[in-house]
Amino acid sequence: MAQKDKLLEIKNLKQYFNVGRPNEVKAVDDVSFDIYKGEVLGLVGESGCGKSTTGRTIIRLYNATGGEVLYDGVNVHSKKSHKQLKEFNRKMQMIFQDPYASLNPRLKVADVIAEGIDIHGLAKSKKERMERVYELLETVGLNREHANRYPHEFSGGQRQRIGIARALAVQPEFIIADEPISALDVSIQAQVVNLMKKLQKEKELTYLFIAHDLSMVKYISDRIGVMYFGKMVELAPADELYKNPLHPYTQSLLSAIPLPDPISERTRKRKAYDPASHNYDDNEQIKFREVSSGHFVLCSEKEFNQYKAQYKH
Amino acid sequence: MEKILQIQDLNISFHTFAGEVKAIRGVNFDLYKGETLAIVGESGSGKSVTTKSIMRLLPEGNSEIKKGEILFDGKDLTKLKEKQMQKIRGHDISMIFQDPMTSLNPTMKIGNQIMEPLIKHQNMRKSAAKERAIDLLKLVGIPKPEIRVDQYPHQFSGGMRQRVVIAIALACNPKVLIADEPTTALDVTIQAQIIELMKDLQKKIDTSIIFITHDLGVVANVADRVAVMYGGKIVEIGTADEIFYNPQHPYTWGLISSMPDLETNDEELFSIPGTPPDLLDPPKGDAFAPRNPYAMKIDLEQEPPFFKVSDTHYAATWLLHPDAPKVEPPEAVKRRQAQFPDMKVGK
Amino acid sequence: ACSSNKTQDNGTSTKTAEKAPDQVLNVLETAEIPSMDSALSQDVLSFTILNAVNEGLYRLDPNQKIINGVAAGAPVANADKTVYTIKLKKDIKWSNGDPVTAHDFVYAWQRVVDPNNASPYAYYVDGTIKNAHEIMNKAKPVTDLGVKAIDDYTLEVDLARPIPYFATYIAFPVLYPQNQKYVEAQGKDYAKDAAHILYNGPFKLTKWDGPQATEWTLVKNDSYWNAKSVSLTQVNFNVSKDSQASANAFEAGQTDITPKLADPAILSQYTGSKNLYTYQQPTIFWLKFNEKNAALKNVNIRKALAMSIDKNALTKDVLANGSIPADYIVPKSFVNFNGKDFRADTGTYLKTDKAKALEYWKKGLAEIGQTKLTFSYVGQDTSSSKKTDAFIKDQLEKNLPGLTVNIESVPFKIRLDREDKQQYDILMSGWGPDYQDPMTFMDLWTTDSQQNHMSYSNSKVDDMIKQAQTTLATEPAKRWKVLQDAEKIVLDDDAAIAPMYQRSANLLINSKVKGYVTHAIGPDYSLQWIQIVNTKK
Amino acid sequence: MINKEQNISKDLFAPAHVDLSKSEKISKPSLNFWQDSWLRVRKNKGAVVSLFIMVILIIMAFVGPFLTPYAYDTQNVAHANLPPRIQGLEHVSWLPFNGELTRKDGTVIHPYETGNVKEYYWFGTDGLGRDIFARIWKGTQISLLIAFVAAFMDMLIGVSYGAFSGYIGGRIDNIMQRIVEVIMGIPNLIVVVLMILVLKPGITPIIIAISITGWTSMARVVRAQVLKLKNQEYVLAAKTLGASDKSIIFKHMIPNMFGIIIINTMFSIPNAIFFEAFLSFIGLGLQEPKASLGTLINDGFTSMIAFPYQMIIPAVMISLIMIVFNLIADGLRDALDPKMRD
Amino acid sequence: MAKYILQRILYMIITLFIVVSVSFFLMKLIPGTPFNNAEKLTHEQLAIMQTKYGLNDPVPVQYVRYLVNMVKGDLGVSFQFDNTPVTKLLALRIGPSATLGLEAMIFGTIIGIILGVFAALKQNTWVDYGSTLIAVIGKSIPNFVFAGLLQYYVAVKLGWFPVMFWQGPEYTVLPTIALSMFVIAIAARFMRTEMIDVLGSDYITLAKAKGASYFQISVKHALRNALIPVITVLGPLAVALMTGSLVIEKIFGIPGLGEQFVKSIAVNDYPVIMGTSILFAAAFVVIILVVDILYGIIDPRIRISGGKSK
Ligand SMILES: Nc1ncnc2c1ncn2[C@@H]1O[C@H](COP(=O)(O)OP(=O)(O)OP(=O)(O)O)[C@@H](O)[C@H]1O
Ligand SMILES: Nc1ncnc2c1ncn2[C@@H]1O[C@H](COP(=O)(O)OP(=O)(O)OP(=O)(O)O)[C@@H](O)[C@H]1O
Ligand SMILES: [Mg+2]
Ligand SMILES: [Mg+2]
Repeated sequence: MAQKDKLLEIKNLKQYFNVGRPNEVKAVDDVSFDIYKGEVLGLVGESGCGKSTTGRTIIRLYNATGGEVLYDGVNVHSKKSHKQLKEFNRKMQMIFQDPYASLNPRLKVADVIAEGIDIHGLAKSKKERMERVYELLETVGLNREHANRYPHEFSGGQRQRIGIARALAVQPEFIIADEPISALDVSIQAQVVNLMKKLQKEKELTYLFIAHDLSMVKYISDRIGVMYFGKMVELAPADELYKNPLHPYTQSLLSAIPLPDPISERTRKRKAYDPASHNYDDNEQIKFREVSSGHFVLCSEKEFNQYKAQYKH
Repeated sequence: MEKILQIQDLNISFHTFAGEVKAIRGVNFDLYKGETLAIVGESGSGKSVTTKSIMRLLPEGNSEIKKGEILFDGKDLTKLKEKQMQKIRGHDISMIFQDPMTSLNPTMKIGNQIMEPLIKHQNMRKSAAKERAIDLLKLVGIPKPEIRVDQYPHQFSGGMRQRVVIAIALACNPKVLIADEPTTALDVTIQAQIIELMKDLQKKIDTSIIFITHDLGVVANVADRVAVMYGGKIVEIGTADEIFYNPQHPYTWGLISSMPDLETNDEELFSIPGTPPDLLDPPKGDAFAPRNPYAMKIDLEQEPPFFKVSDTHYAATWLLHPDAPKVEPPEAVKRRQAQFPDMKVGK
Repeated sequence: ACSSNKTQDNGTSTKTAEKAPDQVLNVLETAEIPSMDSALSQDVLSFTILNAVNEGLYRLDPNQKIINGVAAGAPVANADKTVYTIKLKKDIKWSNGDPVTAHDFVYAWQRVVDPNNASPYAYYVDGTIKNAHEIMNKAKPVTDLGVKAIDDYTLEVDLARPIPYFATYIAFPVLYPQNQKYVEAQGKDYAKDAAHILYNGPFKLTKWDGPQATEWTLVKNDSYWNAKSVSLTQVNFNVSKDSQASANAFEAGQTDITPKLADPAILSQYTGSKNLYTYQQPTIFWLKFNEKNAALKNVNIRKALAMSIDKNALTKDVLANGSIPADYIVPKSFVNFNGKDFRADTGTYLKTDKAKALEYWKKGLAEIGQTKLTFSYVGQDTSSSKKTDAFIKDQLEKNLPGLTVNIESVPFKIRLDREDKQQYDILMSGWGPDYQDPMTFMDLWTTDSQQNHMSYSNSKVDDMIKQAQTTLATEPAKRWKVLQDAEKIVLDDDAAIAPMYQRSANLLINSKVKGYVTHAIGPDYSLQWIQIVNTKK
Repeated sequence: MINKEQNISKDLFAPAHVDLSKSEKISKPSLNFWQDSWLRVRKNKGAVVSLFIMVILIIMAFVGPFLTPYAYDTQNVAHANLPPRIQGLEHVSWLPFNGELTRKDGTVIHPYETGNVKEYYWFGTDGLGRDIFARIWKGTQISLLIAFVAAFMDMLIGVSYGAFSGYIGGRIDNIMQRIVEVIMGIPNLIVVVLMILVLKPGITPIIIAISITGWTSMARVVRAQVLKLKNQEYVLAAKTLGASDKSIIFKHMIPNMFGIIIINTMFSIPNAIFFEAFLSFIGLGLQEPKASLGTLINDGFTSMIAFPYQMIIPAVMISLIMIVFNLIADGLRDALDPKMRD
Repeated sequence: MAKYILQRILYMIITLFIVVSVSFFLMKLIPGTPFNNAEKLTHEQLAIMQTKYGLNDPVPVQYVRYLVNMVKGDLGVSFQFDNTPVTKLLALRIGPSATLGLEAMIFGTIIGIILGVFAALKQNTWVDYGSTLIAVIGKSIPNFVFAGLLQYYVAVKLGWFPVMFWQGPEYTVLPTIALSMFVIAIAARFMRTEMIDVLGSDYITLAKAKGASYFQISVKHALRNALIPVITVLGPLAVALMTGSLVIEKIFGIPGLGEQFVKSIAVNDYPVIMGTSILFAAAFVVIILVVDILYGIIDPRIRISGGKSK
């Protein structure tokens, strides 16, 4: 995997809210990772740990407090011309969590989907525009007739697919999917995940897939990053992470995933995570270190050695 | 085992501007003492309505129990006066809701909210109730309960709030506890703790729990028995093992196989196509038929009755009819059925 | 002097009524008393209350005759009637025991003209009392004012020009005496409330918290020289600014006397009631024509406008309050000479005559070469004036084809401002007398009059008024005639203004109240002759 | 629980071959937001009746003055203060249309007979003998005009101000909010009087004055909404697509605030009518012979006891309009409120 | 918290300052003189008087002078009430206005809240429609009509209360009722909407699930949470009420601020206009602060985070 091209490099990204006020939040605190072309990077972690903020900062919905995001080697957050900005908006897209809140209820589905086409002038005529819309609807498994309907007439899964169509409309290379399935019904989740996976293959897309449902993440992702309180604590290939969770938080997280299997559920033991258990000294360097190829853990030198020792190959 | 709650042929409708929503269309089940019954099913399938009707908490204006009875302690709850019902709520039957962020009154101290049912049902003095509230907080694992009782909900984290809600529900040692998606709003680690806590408490006071969730993982963890709902009906009911390892209804199959477990790899996930039925105008026959790849002609004509699979296991699908063709369940289900201890596949 | 400003009698015979034991009266007013400092006072209510609690040299009796106040007798004039000498009563006391002397008048009058005081009524003496004008313009010191105390009880008044109506002129409340020692001792606090005023009149203010007070009480002043003639022991005043509310208070017995009620709808409920008291006031309402407007410069147009309005309907149906049509400037029953009313031997001018009006209109239009005219009409924003204005607009437009009138109802102050700046075509305004002489109505129309405000100018009128003020001042008969002639020119020849109506006042007075007296000048009414009688029988 | 075995024809157990792609079909007719809302409004009987009455009122405001032979400004002082009398209804004693008046002392007078008046004035006449029926509708016309124009201005200024303030946020928002506070802090009577005095008295300054001072609450409401919508995912989505601020505000935010904007407008309409009535009360209203309901009530107020119909009729009319607008507003709120969806 | 309060007070002062300035210049644009007998004054006399009162100076000079005096606590003297200090005038007139406003506010709010709560609890029943009707009527009929009717029928015809004036508690009854109609209407409407909202929330369902009775639910749970929006609208309304209602004061002969303010505008009594505006604006900013503090008292979430609300 290492030989793959880096599409995105996130370096020491920081995103603080309410800076200088008593309610300052370090939503993302010095996070670094790369995303390779064509891969799916899963991002998990407990709610409020900064997953969405990471995604939104990458796509410039927030201005980063610190650090940089390089897309194809170009800093996303540096000042840009209007044109460059548009170009960037075209390459990177986002799918949102809430299928109900992410579609403007006053726009017809056709207009929702075509918004990007209009902004970027991707269709030369009205007819071409509608053709694109129909094509996209069919891509996400809906029919042409749906173009003239309003979002509230659709079920959650259908809406989420409309959201995907909207993102695809500008033919992006990279898509940030911020918990695209957590608001959906179990029976619908699979529809969307299948669709996303299919599209990724067909269109050679790169995903940043944010979720807290680890089984889904594992299913779709090539690599998985685990976040805890604004920091990335572990990053590894998907199977690797499940086989060899090193950071105690990752272990706790994995132990908490409920599985639809009464027998294993009866026997499983949960592991709690206590941040104090690290017992870091003041002078210890807590860094993201590579324990084995492609498997990074946030740890001190001491822990690093320990992790290396217990690493199962 | 002793039946504590019996629901018989429950039919509930809502009157909306668009017409009559037939939300519950003939639900039957029993709840035994000390057991945990999980209800799973599609969003909108009627899980909440069913349980709210037990508590008689359906919106007053537009809901109507058309038919059926809910027997609790020999009384039909649907016929009780509001005053009598108030005595049962929070005392004999209590309830936990999905969202801990909104279930607590933001302007009332935590302590007072816990004390309310104690004062109401057990005629406790204020001071005694407060002590009990502190005990309860301790019981649900909230540190420094003496300080916490006098705080407001916003000073609690989500997990702690849900614990408070549980403390409220358990305050009067209810005979039945209804938990309507009590962990959906929480993340997995906290969810695990809350479930652990509920199980512990159940052991202590031997309540019966109705546990509603979408998450089959959670069901696998908590349930003794499972009821699967679809389109305002129970389509399959059985012990947890029966439902997980020997599901019979195609909808249950869909549910189970659309959830990847950690082994599921590159193969495409099984998914249930289409959208849930419109309860304004429920389809003739089996409501699931339009989304059912195994649908037979009869599914479009006639509602399937319950077929007995085992003493504890029933499913409402024509596939169980002796005349029905044998069908291949999805791969994931077959894998599970292979594990099913008694190997009682199909009929 | 004036005859018909009458004493209220209500038609029932006073003989049979006997005095009630309780002589307390409740009165409503529409406003607070702005000032109780006589030298700085400026409005009718202040004058009314000042007249009740203080006394000047003379006052008007129930028959509107001049009677002695502080003065011991009538003023004695010199040959050319420019210097008057007045003897004062010797036993008049201020409420603090000090005697009222000629110095008190000198002091008070000097305060009126002192430019540092900027008394709002300083203009009253401007040009009449000697040197007043110079003093006001800071050309001479205050002490040069033409009023001297010859001794404690003799006052000498030096006039700039003869004033034929001198006695009534100096009966005006602004010229009441003030005790220098007391006023100066109080400084800024003088007249700030009931406790900071000296009284020498029939009543004393006992409760009055200052100009903003909406309640005040008068009690009989036992040390008044004529206290035995005063029968009321106490008068309670309250302020009510809404006329229907006032009528309600009267109905409920919360008051014995209401303020003036103008609204015909309210009055109509009392037609024939023995409680309704109607009397005519010497106040005239007229339309002013701004001759800066070329069309209005045309006399025929003005005449047409003036004559086209049905004044009878206006007074009878619209105002419906006893007002009468006015075809004149100097009001009826205002002044008389040798027992004859000013109006007795004058004509009526600009009488309503729609046919003639139309004739003038056509002629006028032809002269100015127009067929259509649009005028702005500035009226006031009270409900009764709005109604009047609407009626007049309707009449004008109905009777003079091609005319459009746009009404602008504005608050009083704005109306004055518009008038002052001559930002109007037609303007409705009214005028009440300052002193009891036709001149108070006639000197308005001279070219340099500050009240003209309509660019009206006729040298004949200027000359006649000048004569009446100067050379003829000592020849009353001729002066009288000149004024009557001037009126004819202003109206009949020039139609400079269009008189509309002479106003009547209406108020409700409980039938147990007898002896309510109203005045045309200065105070609105007198309380000192009121008696409360037993009505229950 | 279990059905007894039934005899069912075997061929019913053949696969049905349901077309799964058809399951995506939406059978309900497509309703857009407005149609959907209309359905809801229709459920609210009060609102529907009110809407109906409002339409009638609006029509009558224009047609009404022509239904009587008397123009609203024709004076006939000989016919002043006649009580209402309607052909046919004049003998129905319990209806107040018999041309009789009861005086304060209880005596009943018959002004039509005493004045020998043949005409029928349906709502009576005022102090200048003008037909109140015609004046009422003329007044309704002007009151509605004032209300609508004021509401429109209020909507225009309030919405743009609020949207701008909320969208820009930060310091500018803070300053703009302070400005709103200042405007609310200045007694609006000063502003109104000034407008009326500086401009020529009439409808225009009243409307301007109402517009100047009336929009603040709308601005606050809209701002709050914008703050809320700013973080809505569909707005963020538009941003990631590169949509301009203008299009975000006008395409995504304002349409989603229509409900609230309309409701607020519905509330500001009665406010404007009321304010105009208040101005009439202090003498700053319209210029004669024009009439609004406010001036009519105010004129009638002085005749409240002698000629009660002169106040009651316009008061009933203004109340009717208010009630109608309020009920419509209520209905709309229920119908348009996103919380009430589903 | 202290910093927050300080900041608020600073804002209040700035707001006040701007209001004062704007009002001053606006007021100066109104044509006419402030003198009572302007009708009869000659231009010379007018000049003398204007000089005395400094009205001949350029407006900016007058403005600065006014500000300087204002800071010293001197608001000038009234023209219409001959030389009465404006501060004294306001002090005297605020009494009845504030009393009446407060009474109407309290009475109206209580009645309105009761109506609103009942309407919400019995949604879509005759109780609801009845209370809505009362609210709508209260909002629809101009209060001078109410005042006039009350005065004539209750005071004159029935004689239950004095017709007018301000001489004791019984004199406040009718004006209070007339004035509170609007408050009742507003409070009832907002309360109803808010209550319906709150009653639909999860914590109310939970309270029901605890077995709480309707009364407990509405009083202990719903009322407090529904109060915030009600307070938001009633706050500014309170300012309007307590700074006087022209209509009610005029009809009931009450020596209050409202009537005086309108009059002072009509007669160009500059110092009184300014004084009243300052009072009004000050009351307004203070009420906004009070409302914010009330938010905190009612809702602990706001208390902790220190302000930022609405
Ligand atoms: N605009 C904002 N202003 C202030 N704080 C914010 C803002 N957005 C997010 N936060 C805070 O930043 C932290 C991280 O939020 P974020 O939404 O990124 O979490 P998340 O991992 O996506 O959680 P979830 O799983 O619940 O979506 C949270 O504590 C949140 O409260
Ligand atoms: N107050 C109501 N008015 C109208 N329809 C309602 C109402 N409450 C519920 N329904 C309808 O009843 C049906 C069942 O709803 P219910 O809330 O029981 O679903 P659920 O199974 O609990 O779903 P979820 O998993 O989303 O909570 C749905 O179709 C819903 O639209
Ligand atoms: Mg998130
Ligand atoms: Mg539910």
